[in-house]
Amino acid sequence: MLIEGKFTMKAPIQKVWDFLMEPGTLASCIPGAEKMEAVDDKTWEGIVKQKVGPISVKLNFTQTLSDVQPPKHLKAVGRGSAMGSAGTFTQETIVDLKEIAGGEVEVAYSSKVNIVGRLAVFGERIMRAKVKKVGAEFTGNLQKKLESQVGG
Amino acid sequence: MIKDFEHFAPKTLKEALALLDKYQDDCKVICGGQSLLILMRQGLVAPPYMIDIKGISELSYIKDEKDGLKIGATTTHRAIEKSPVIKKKYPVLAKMETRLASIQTRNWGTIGGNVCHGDPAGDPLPVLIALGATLTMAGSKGKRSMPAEDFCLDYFETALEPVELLTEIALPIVPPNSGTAYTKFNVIESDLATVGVAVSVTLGAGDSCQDIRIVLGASAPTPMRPKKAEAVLKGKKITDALLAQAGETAATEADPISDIYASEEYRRELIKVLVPRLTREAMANAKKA
Amino acid sequence: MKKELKIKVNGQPYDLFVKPNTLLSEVLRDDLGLTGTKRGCNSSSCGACTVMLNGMSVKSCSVLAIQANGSELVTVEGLAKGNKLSPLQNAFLDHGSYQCGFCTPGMLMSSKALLTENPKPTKEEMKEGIDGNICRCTGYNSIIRAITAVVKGEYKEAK
Amino acid sequence: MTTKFSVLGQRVHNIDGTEKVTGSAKYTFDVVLPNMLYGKILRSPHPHAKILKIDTRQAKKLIGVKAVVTGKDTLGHKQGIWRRFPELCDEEILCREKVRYIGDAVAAVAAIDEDTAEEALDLIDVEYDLLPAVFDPMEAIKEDAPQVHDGVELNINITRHIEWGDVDEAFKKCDHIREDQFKCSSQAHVCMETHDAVASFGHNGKLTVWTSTQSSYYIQRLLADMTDIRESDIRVINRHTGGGFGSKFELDSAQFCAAILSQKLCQPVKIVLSREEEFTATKRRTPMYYALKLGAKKDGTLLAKEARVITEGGAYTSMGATALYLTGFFSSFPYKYPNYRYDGYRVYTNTAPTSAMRGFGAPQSTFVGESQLDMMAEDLGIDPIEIRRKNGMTPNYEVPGQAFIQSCGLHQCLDKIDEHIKERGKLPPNHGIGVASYGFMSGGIFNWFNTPYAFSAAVVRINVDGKVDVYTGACDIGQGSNTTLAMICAEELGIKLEDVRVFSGDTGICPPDLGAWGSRQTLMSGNAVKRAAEDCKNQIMEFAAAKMGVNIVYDLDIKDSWIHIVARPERGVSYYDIVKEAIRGKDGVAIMGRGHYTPHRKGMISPAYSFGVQAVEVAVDIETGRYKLVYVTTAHESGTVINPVGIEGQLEGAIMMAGGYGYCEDQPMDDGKILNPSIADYKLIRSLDMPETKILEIDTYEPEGPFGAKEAGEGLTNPTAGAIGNAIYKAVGVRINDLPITPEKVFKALREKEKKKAK
Repeated sequence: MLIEGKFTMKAPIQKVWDFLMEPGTLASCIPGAEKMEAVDDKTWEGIVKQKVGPISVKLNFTQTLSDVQPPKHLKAVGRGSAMGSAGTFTQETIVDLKEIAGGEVEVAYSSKVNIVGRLAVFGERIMRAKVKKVGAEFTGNLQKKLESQVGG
Repeated sequence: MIKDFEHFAPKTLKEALALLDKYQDDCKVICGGQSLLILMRQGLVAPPYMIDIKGISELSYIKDEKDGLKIGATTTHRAIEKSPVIKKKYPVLAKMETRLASIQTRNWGTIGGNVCHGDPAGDPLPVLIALGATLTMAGSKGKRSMPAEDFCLDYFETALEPVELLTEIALPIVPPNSGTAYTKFNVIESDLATVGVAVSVTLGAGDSCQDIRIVLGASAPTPMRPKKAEAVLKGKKITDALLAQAGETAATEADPISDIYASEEYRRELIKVLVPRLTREAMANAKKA
Repeated sequence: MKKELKIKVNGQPYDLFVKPNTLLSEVLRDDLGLTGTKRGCNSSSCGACTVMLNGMSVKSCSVLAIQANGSELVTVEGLAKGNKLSPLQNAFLDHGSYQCGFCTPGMLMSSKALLTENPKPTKEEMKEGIDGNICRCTGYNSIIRAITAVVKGEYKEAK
Repeated sequence: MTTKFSVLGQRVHNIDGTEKVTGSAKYTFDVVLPNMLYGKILRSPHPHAKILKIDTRQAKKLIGVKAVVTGKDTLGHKQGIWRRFPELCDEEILCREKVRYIGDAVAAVAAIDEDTAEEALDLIDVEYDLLPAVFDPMEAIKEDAPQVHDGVELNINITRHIEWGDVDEAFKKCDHIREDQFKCSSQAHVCMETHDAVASFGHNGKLTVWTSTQSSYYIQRLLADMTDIRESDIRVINRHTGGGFGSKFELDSAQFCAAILSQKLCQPVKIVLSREEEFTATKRRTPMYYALKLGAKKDGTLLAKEARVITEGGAYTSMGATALYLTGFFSSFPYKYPNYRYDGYRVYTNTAPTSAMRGFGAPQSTFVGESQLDMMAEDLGIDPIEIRRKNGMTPNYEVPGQAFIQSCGLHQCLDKIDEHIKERGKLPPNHGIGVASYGFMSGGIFNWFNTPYAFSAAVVRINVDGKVDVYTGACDIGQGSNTTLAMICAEELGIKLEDVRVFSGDTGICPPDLGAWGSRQTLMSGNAVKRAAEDCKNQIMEFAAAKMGVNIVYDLDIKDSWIHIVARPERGVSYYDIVKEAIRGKDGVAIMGRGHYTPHRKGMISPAYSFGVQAVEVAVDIETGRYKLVYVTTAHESGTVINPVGIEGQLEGAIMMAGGYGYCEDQPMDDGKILNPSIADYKLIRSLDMPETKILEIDTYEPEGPFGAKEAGEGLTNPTAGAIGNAIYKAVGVRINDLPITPEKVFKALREKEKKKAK
């Protein structure tokens, strides 16, 4: 399933880019992310905790930057497997930056998420609803983070 | 495969609350278990302790009291569906129950369990909210009550604390000249709602809309009241144009998802159709009342 | 830890010990050998496991066995009286209301529960009565015809 | 209806009925053997990946686990049901190097109980190297698409071409040509009993497998291929089977894994697939992209048709090769096209393999063909029934180079449906009746399996008390074939149905039979049983003639267990008395008859075809697009009716299944993952959704069939989706070309129509 969003912020594009490239910026925006640690300059690992009603999931999560075209485009591929084998989940995130009028940058974001295993069987309906929300939170976190660190 | 757990079957509310206090997050409350067991069989929920409240008879009742109707949380769906007093005074509730899952599920599943599951596509909550229900929760430190519409916080998340139990659903007396209607749109008759709509209307002089509650199910992370849509109709003489406007407004207020059953767009379109349709039905019921 | 489970099944009392995570359908099938009760899904959707518990139909795959403690159960094996089939069973035979037969025990139990509760159901009520049960073979209408025949009194209860 | 029969055409109880209504019928699901273990299968969560390493050590350490096997423990053979063509045998079942869809099996565990086996699955560590995957056949045929199988160009698994006449020339002569595109969805069989098997391999080297199957013989042979155990050392037993619908005649993971686990342990192993596995890791109906070109004269005479099809094959060939052929052939059905061309391509994708499902490609071709025919009729201003009358097949018609149709009651069916629609009179607003014609085969004349045996064979034995035992390899999967075969035997011998017992689907005691697929058993197994019974009857008659001392010019017959002179029915002897004496006279040997049937010189497809026309009435809520199936009337001919209760059941059941195909059943996917692998999420028609049904049986006689009978099983699944589409069009004027026709699609089409109108 695909989650898309975009927002604009007032900041120089290079500054936004640099911040995005800092290890862990993206990963730490993932809702429920804990203990994100850089493995190298392109890869970081951590634990993601998620809860949907009565279900709590703890995922071992790895994210790798796979396509970097400064200062406009980046692609990160993430992979999580649930502790207790409830399922695995893959995520592919693309962030595109575009300068627009008035010194603003448009941050367009799309993330493709795929869940397999028992988690997925639980219900397309619930997981999709959850993913939509997590996606929105991610965008929100990213925007907040960028604005507080780079914006203004 | 259901993981092993320790099972407690308290006979009284007090015993149950003591167990909840003791085990807190490590336990899960089961009553009919019609939703919970599905998750447990998938291994997605695996509590070490289960507090089984099915046998707490003090929580299973339907009482017709001076200030309205009281339904105990462990009352089965089927008991509500067949209750003469509910059929007479809150026919919409009985009718809603006849379309909830299957008879087998309604025989064993309970209204409290359904409400606490917090499924935004569940049938009872939209109707309860439309009827102005109040939910009472008990913990070892006492009781508290809240309007049913405040109960759900998010997808499958409710205001119920881990140490609390839902004990009672109270329905106020239906004001005169009032009517309620509920329907769900689905592709297979007995299925979960693709979109559910409940509407309660109180008619004033000249059949104007004195008061209205619209509740949408499966249209947002929780059952929701599109209050702007209600405002379109409240205090007005209802016309087709106003109803259409209310439908449009409700559709923009809703926050539905796209899934394999329906796209977000289609869900909004259904809301546009069903809100006017159900308001008309509720008005017709009010006139009959 | 196993817990005591006292149930009466088809009139026979049993005193068992079961793990709390055991489902009622598992006790019936595995402990008591009453394999007429089937399992067709894992999501309370198909109704093949339907049995009667204290006179009402439940999906035995969605009831913890210990929750049935103290209850009286009837399974498909309990419908016939000795060598005499029940009216519903005879009607199912006459109307071809089964094909592969895997859903049939559940269908019979839902039908039985319906008629126990409401001996004169309308056609719509009959349809509702078996709506919790999936049959992939018959298309349901022959089952409705069988129930109708029983309701009309075409079959007598065996003495 | 003819009354010359004493048993055929009677409303009887199925011979296994009492077992089924009392819960005593034992399915594989119910089989428990001493010392039995339970197996579970680990499946790939990835649509396409190399298996780098499988670590089973932790799983093996778990208390209660007895064995863990992976592809390395197999002989590494690839199997497939198209055994004549080794390149089409492409499925290992337990993958050794590569997984090709989400659900491909990689390991199996045997343990003391199901929970332990399942726990062990979590302890198996599989290291995968993910490969790019392709899910849509239209993508898979592109030059740079990922390769599902090495060396298969453009992922094209099979191509099929059928042609007669001069299609291009004929299109030039047409007054009107339509070109339309359609998309047919997938569908799950949803047998109530999931795939299961209990395999028991003994120290004596013999393997016995109880399994829910449509063809015990196929499973026996395929297991022999995969394990190198001699065919006759494998006994496959199918007693009661909880539905098949096309899903249960190929070797499946439950059978194979149970067999190799048992082989390893010399203990019985039972594997029951979960409902999720059933949805994701067994076969399913073939989704198809269809492009149709149809040309006609002004008067509605159809001159030429061209069909081009690309099917989503999924990861393996399975029975999809047959589905590709049959959809092409049945795309010409049931009309007399003088010029016809079909090109079909089955394309490998990284999705669950697609294969046979009731109707076998014909529900797809009937949906697209009948939809387009209605559009053509409208273009030409001709009534839909009329255009079908004008072009419909008639008895003794030859489909050029393909098939010879003997009996055919299509025109009577059209008349009946025409009458019926007129009787329904004026419909309420937003109601509409749509029609669709169809035909189907009575068993296939294909031997891609490469069996050296007759397609059907039977042995009939008459015991001293006059009771008759029928031994047949046919499989009763719920369709009632054992009852049908018993009725045929009883009719032939002139005895009571109660005097016949049937032993079926057990390769240890029954002669081979290809099994229950392609609607073949009534005609093929029926002919075999009839001939075996005839063999017995001749032996009895010889003895009776001698005993009665009748003039040799007199004919004898048996009716109601009374052996008599045909011209003087009152002169005769009791069947029971003669049997007793005959056995004594044969030195104590029971009377045995043998019969077999293999079609010869019957064209390329089938020895006989059934026909019908269906009318579906829908009621549409134009505000939401939600519609209800109100009434389904089917005029149907299947030759002599053997078991009328059975035909009703087949027909009504087909409406549940085919109505579901038209209305709501679908398997949406996301990157190769089926999104609704549970009955909660996979929508099925239930009793409240089921329309009223009516059957108008048309009398025909099929010379090739036993007592004139032909198929009445799968063909009934063909018309409904097309008739629903046509009914929606009649009701509200919108046409949906992709299945299923969901309310949302109808809603969107209605909006489009409004917009166009506004302009």
